[in-house]
Amino acid sequence: MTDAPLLRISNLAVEFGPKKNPLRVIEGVSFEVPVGGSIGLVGESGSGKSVSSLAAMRLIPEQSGRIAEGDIELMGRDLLAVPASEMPKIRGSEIAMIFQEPMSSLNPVMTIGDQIGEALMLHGEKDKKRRRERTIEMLRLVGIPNAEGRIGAYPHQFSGGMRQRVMIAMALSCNPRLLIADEPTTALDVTIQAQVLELMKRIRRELGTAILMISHDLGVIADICDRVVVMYAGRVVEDADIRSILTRPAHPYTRGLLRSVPRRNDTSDRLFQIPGTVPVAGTIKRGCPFRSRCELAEAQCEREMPPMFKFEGDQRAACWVTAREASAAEPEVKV
Amino acid sequence: MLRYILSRLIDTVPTVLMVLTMVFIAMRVLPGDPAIAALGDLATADQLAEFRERMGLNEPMLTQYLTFVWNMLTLDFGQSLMNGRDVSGLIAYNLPYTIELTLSSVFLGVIVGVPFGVWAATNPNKAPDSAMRGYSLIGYAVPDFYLGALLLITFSLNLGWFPINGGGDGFADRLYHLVLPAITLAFIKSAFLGRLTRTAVLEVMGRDYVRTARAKGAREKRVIYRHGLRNALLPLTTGLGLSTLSALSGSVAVELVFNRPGLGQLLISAIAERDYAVIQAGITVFALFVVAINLLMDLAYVLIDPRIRVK
Amino acid sequence: QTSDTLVIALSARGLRTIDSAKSIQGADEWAIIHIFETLVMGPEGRFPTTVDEVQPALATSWSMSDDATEWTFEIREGVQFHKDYGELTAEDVAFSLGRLIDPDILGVRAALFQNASSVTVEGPMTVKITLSQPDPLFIIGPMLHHSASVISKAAYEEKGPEAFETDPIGTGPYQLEEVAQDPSMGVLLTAFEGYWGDQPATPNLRVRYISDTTARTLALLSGDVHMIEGVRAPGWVPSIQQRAGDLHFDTASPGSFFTVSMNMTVPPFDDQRVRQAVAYLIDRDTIAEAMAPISQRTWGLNPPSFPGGFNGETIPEEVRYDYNVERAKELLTEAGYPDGLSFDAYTSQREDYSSISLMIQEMLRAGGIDMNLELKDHTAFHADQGTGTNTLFQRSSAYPPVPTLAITDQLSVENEVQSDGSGGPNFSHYGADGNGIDDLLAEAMAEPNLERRIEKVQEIEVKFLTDMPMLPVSTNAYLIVRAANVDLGYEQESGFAHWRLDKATIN
Amino acid sequence: MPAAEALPPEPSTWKMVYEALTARPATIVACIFVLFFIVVAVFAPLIAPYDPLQQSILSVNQSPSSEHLVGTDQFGRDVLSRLIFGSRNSLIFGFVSPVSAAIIGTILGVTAGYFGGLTDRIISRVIDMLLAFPELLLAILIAAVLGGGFWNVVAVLTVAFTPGFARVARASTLAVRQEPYIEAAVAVGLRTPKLIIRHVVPNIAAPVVVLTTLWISSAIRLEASLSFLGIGTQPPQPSWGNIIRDGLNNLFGSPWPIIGAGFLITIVVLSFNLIGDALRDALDPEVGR
Amino acid sequence: MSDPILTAEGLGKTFGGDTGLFGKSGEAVRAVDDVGFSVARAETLALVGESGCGKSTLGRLLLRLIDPTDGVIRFDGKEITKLSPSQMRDMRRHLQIIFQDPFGSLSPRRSIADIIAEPLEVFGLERSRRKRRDRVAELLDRVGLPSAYMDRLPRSFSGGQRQRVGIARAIATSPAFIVADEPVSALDVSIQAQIVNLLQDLQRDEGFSYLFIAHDLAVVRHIADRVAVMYLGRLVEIGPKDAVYNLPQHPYTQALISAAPEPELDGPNTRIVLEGDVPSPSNVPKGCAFNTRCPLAQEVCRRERPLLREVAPGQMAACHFAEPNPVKLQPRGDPPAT
Ligand SMILES: Nc1ncnc2c1ncn2[C@@H]1O[C@H](COP(=O)(O)OP(=O)(O)OP(=O)(O)O)[C@@H](O)[C@H]1O
Ligand SMILES: Nc1ncnc2c1ncn2[C@@H]1O[C@H](COP(=O)(O)OP(=O)(O)OP(=O)(O)O)[C@@H](O)[C@H]1O
Ligand SMILES: [Mg+2]
Ligand SMILES: [Mg+2]
Repeated sequence: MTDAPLLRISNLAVEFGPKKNPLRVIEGVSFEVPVGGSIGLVGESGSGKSVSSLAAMRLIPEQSGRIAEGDIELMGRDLLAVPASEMPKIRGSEIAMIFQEPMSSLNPVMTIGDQIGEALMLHGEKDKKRRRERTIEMLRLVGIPNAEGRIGAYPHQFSGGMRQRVMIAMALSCNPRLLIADEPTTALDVTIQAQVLELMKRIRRELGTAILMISHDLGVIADICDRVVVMYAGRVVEDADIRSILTRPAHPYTRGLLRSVPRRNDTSDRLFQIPGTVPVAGTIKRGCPFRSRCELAEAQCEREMPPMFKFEGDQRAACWVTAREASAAEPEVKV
Repeated sequence: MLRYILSRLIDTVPTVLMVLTMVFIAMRVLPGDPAIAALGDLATADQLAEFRERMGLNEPMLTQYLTFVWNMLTLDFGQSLMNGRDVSGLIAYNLPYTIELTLSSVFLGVIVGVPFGVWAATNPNKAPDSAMRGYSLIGYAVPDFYLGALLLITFSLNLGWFPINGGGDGFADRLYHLVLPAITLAFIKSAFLGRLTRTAVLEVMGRDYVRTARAKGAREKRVIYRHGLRNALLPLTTGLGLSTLSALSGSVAVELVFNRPGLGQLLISAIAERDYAVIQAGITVFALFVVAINLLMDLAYVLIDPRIRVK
Repeated sequence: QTSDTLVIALSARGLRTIDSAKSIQGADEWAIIHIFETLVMGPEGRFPTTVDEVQPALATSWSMSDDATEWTFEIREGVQFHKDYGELTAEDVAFSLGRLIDPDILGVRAALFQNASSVTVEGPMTVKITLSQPDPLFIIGPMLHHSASVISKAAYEEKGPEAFETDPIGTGPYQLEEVAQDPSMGVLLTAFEGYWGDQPATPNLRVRYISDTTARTLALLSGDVHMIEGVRAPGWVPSIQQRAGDLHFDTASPGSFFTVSMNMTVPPFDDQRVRQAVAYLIDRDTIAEAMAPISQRTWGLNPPSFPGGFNGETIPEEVRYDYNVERAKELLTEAGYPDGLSFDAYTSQREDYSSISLMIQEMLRAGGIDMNLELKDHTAFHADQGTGTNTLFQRSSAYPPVPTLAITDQLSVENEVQSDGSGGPNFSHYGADGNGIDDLLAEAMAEPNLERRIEKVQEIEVKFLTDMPMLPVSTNAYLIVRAANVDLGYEQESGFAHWRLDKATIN
Repeated sequence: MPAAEALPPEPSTWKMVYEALTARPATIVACIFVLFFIVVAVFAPLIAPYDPLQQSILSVNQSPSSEHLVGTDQFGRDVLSRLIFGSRNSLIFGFVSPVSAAIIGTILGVTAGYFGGLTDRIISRVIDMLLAFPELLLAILIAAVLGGGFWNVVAVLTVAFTPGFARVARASTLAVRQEPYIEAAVAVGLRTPKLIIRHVVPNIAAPVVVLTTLWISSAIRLEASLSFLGIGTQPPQPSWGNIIRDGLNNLFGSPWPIIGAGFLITIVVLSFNLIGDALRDALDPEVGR
Repeated sequence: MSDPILTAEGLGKTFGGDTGLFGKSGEAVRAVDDVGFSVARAETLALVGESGCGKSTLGRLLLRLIDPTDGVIRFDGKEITKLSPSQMRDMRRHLQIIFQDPFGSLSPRRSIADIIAEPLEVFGLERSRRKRRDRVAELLDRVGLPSAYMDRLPRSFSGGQRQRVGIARAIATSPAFIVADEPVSALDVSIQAQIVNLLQDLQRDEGFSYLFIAHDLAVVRHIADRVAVMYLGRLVEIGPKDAVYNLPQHPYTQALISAAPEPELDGPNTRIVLEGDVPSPSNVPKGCAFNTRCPLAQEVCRRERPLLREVAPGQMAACHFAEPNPVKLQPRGDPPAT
């Protein structure tokens, strides 16, 4: 198992709602994060990006949802077989996560120092002084000025960008192998976003932490990631290295997405637009979820969900039409 | 923070003044002549006049008002019109009974209600939650005086386990006399606090920072108590304040049912007898009590919520 | 409870005053009669029916002048006041009685002692009371009343009138030990060692005030107290008997006279026919039956057991007012109310008042009269009624067997109710138009011969019953429920709404 | 775009309410109870076997029998009939005070919340002060001034409830006022009164309605408390509170009035609470108590 | 710029800071400070800047949804800052706004027909109900929604569809000037283009002028004729789109433009990363507001507030060091990860 990926998600399905009449919000989701790699997860709002990543942490809210199908492996270890009481050991130390909302993701009644210290304590650092030192070190690392002076501060005394950096410091404090970042910059301004993105890149470079970056912004992904997984309505529709995605996207949705973003050298009068509206994840029971908005849609798209065809290189996409055109290979496993 | 506390303290000044003004107006509008109420229907006109003179009921309203406010603020409540006893003494005697009833019932309510609520919140839609729901629904529905009467009949009268009435003397005896009345109110308080805890904890448990705590690797117990309950404290403090206030007003009927001494008993008697001096003192003390509880709650927020503390 | 303290709980919210002359609430009198004594007393457990039955107390002997206007008392020697306030002298007696007739000092009991014009010290141990009109029954009337108690002049002057109200000094078998802060704990009395008579059988006596009926009842049943003031409401006695069969029920009959007065100055009661209709509609037999066993119906103001009181046989036909709805409706029609009428009234929350008023309300309804009734606290009720604001007034009041007393109190013009509250309990304003019984009353009062006086009284009764300013309804015996293990030491039959407990023992 | 059919059917408010009320068996039972009590209260004279005031001195304190299903009280009045008529007082009370308070409170709250400034400060100050007082204490105080009696107490509780509604209405208005659609309406040139009626009131209605339901049960309980304290409904008119009060005084005569009235209060309050909870879940998950 | 439809001069707005009844005073926030510009007919002026810099406040000021603390606004030559409330109400026919939040800006309990008809009703444009409905149908058609939807409540619509309703309401009275306050930033990427296109189509057909507020620089570049950049309540740069994008004068503009990630493979190399956070608008730094974060800041920047001045034709910047060939900030981004 030497070259096993750090995280492998295969054929994952998550349901919400009553067991009798569940809503499958993601289905057949498969992707891998290699050791030290950097994977981007893009897609429209509600396409299942967060749910997929929460599933990897086994943090799907128990009351309303559950993992219905699929496997999640962390370094070859079957995460779904780990008893629930063992998960806390893995969370934070093996996989850490930062969330979209820097404003609400920190506990408002605990000091910054305590919150980072807690993570350290939970993963074995019992010595108070060393915890403090490490906390300061982490805050320095993420570029909080006057770190010593600010460990006693409360989250509300920090700006959004600083809070997001605190979140990152907390997530990194136990040297996780994998950092899941769920839209870490969406709530931030452009100039602050730039700071955070730079920080993430540095961390990956210096600490070798693998990153699973979730965003709806292809620009952000392009900046950070080696590889991109594109989701649409609860399914993975394309999975390829960043270069392929940007230069020759295989799925019509990915293509549309790229074209509808105004570019620097774009001189056309009108933007390219994908017609129609985004379906709610899980409501499309049959066929390709993108077909109603797809220029290329055919009869087959109505009937059958396309499998992930293997395209040139390491590129995979779920489209009958483009696969045929590119004479892409049939997938090894049919979904 | 000091500034906040100070400004909150200053804030109570107009409130207290307004309360006193309301009490004063109410007292002067009260139908019935205090003099007759005090002296009985056999008093002569001269005696009545003499009485009014003595009580300052003949003074101009403004003078009466100023005297009133001053007296209330200096806790000089005058003499009972009924038996000439010092009202301050009456209050001083009765107040501890009401306080011990209120506080012990809130205390019982907290130690039963809060864990129950947490238990329900951490098992939503399961048996503990249903039990909480049933408990709180009944707790909300049973009138305190009715529950008190049932307990009294069952445990004091029929089983003879608890005293029938009075407030008791000495620590142990007072505690003994307190059991049933406190349980009566505590049942209702615990239902309220339990439900509130459940809602607050459930709400907090859905917050992003709780997810963060889990993502950090905190175990469920830690998540619930360190992150969940700690943040639910703010709504809980409000609830605690409300339930202290409602225990205070519930104490009126309960004091009556259990025939305990107390502010409620004193006030209701005074209202019935139109003992002006006692009514205005009783209401003022009740009102100050209410203002004080509200103030305490606000100050508690400061301790609990750093967002207020630092500002 | 230990057996050295006898506890009695009465229906009141708390102590008002223990000054014998200032008492305005019956419950306080239980303490008063044990702390203080009067010059003479009735036979044990009942009112005296004749002057001969009157017993010596602080006076050892007395005499009446022939014209019944002068009463001379010889005071007992060697009687000690409580708490070292010295020996009783004629001075103390004269002072005590003197303040009753001096409006400058007191004046509260003016009505009862109106007739007394002076009190004089005739010798170190002799006191003389002079009356303005002859009263052969003076010693079984005012002199038996607790307000005629003797207090220590020295103590009163030393403490001042106000302090004396909660720190009284008398000569009785018990002295005041403490007034508890908690009104429901009332007052504690302890045996007075220097008492001239027999020492009390039980060393301590506590008089508690528990106004809530349930609480009081429960206190008795749980053994917290030995005696409670009973509830004068329908069904109460049988129901409590069911709960505890071995309780004793001590009553003082006839007890309180329950009357309803109608304000003759305002419609609809300004019409005699309406008032008579009300009288016909009130079924007094049913009320008495409902209130059994403590209630007796009355025909006139004086109950049958009083000298001159009418009974079912002796009451003249025209003023019998037997229950008769038809007759009432006729009268109402004649008065111009063929479809009935309605009026507002209020009553006291106290059970005897509210029960009887509710029954009356129900009975009037049968005749088409709607009485909208509001219930008030007992004290407030008295205060309000004392200003004449009710329409159908009720009064429940005990009188000694002196036939003119109740009449003077409730029907004479001088006791006409006043809007400032300074008047008396003549709520109907009877006689204010000059057409009352005042002349007849004056004649009766001037009549030294007892039998002729009684004839006059009966004449008065017939006259007012015809005019119907007020309907005597019933007498309701004062009721004390006593635990099985408490022995009173004598039989209680009649008297005021309080009796001595110094012979009572707890077994 | 053939999307017209693609839209899910519009869920109407009534339908949501209906679904909320029929979601749980307990709520259905509660609705049935409430309907039952409303029917009983409305048709009390037809349903009650006896006149509730009719005394029968010769048959007092009877135990339940075929003639008197819940027995008689110390005046021989039929307890069942008194309970039936008592439901009238409880329900009239339960509805009148909260509904009047809701109307007055909403007007005050919306005014304060929408206009802000000095108006808001004055109204809020008074609201805060009244709010500081538990309803029962306030009611006792005002009842002491006005004297007791049914309508006085209705007025008292209306005053006592109003600040609660005003606060909720004010808070909701403040929230709604921040909503862009209000600004949109201003931008469109709508005049203020119309704007408030069209855009503010409908959007604060849900919490107010939910609060009203919840207050109904409180009102019923408070009426009972006040009548128990002797300040509410005056005898001989029956109310569940004074039936218990009289019943306690006559405890050894017959326990049935206490048992009956206490049971009914509990059931009715419970039912209204269940309905209020269900409505809250359906209409306005935000409002808490 | 010969015929501006709307001009603002010295516009300023201060929130709070007033003394209360009990002597409490809030913190004063200078949300907009001394802003002046004009918008020509059928022109789109885009306004960019960081969150909280006062973009929305400025937009609202222009429509007098809030009253300015100081400054003058002229619409079509008329000084609208002087109008009485009722005159202003009439004026609103010509001045409309589209909001960022497609969920919040539609009254949740009114059908979309009612929502769109409201301005028609207020200005008495279509008196009869029938006619109004016809006009609503027309407008819905115009914004690309089937008129069959018109009796539905907003909640049945997706964000993009709601935004179309908002646009229909704004154009119902055929206004001359529309403030579009971040109209696409709440929408999904694949929907944004639809709305941007719709706005452009409408402008072409009806000749509206837009003040287009946005933080997405890519969208701005696509839609704007001219761009204005705001920082802490002040305009720091304004000029023709191409000039501003290609040769930004103000260091802040430079940083902003370089920092916006684009889905390009070479993107990150040129990024300028600024230090620190945006200061609070209640505590604006002295001198040049940007001096705390500016890599070029000198003593003068901390002392003196730079005024907006023309640096290149039609392009103005508020920087002491702005010149036709501005000092270029050096990218300080890290090399791309491998
Ligand atoms: N707790 C939940 N209960 C029910 N449905 C849920 C829950 N969490 C997520 N969903 C549904 O799952 C689907 C996917 O949601 P998810 O949060 O993963 O989307 P996303 O791609 O992260 O979107 P965004 O970009 O808005 O964050 C959505 O339709 C959402 O409504
Ligand atoms: N009504 C108000 N009262 C007090 N301060 C306000 C008010 N409205 C806005 N502000 C303040 O004015 C400043 C500018 O706000 P504005 O909403 O105009 O910013 P913005 O540039 O539109 O931001 P965003 O990009 O987040 O929409 C902010 O600091 C804000 O807090
Ligand atoms: Mg997400
Ligand atoms: Mg904005």
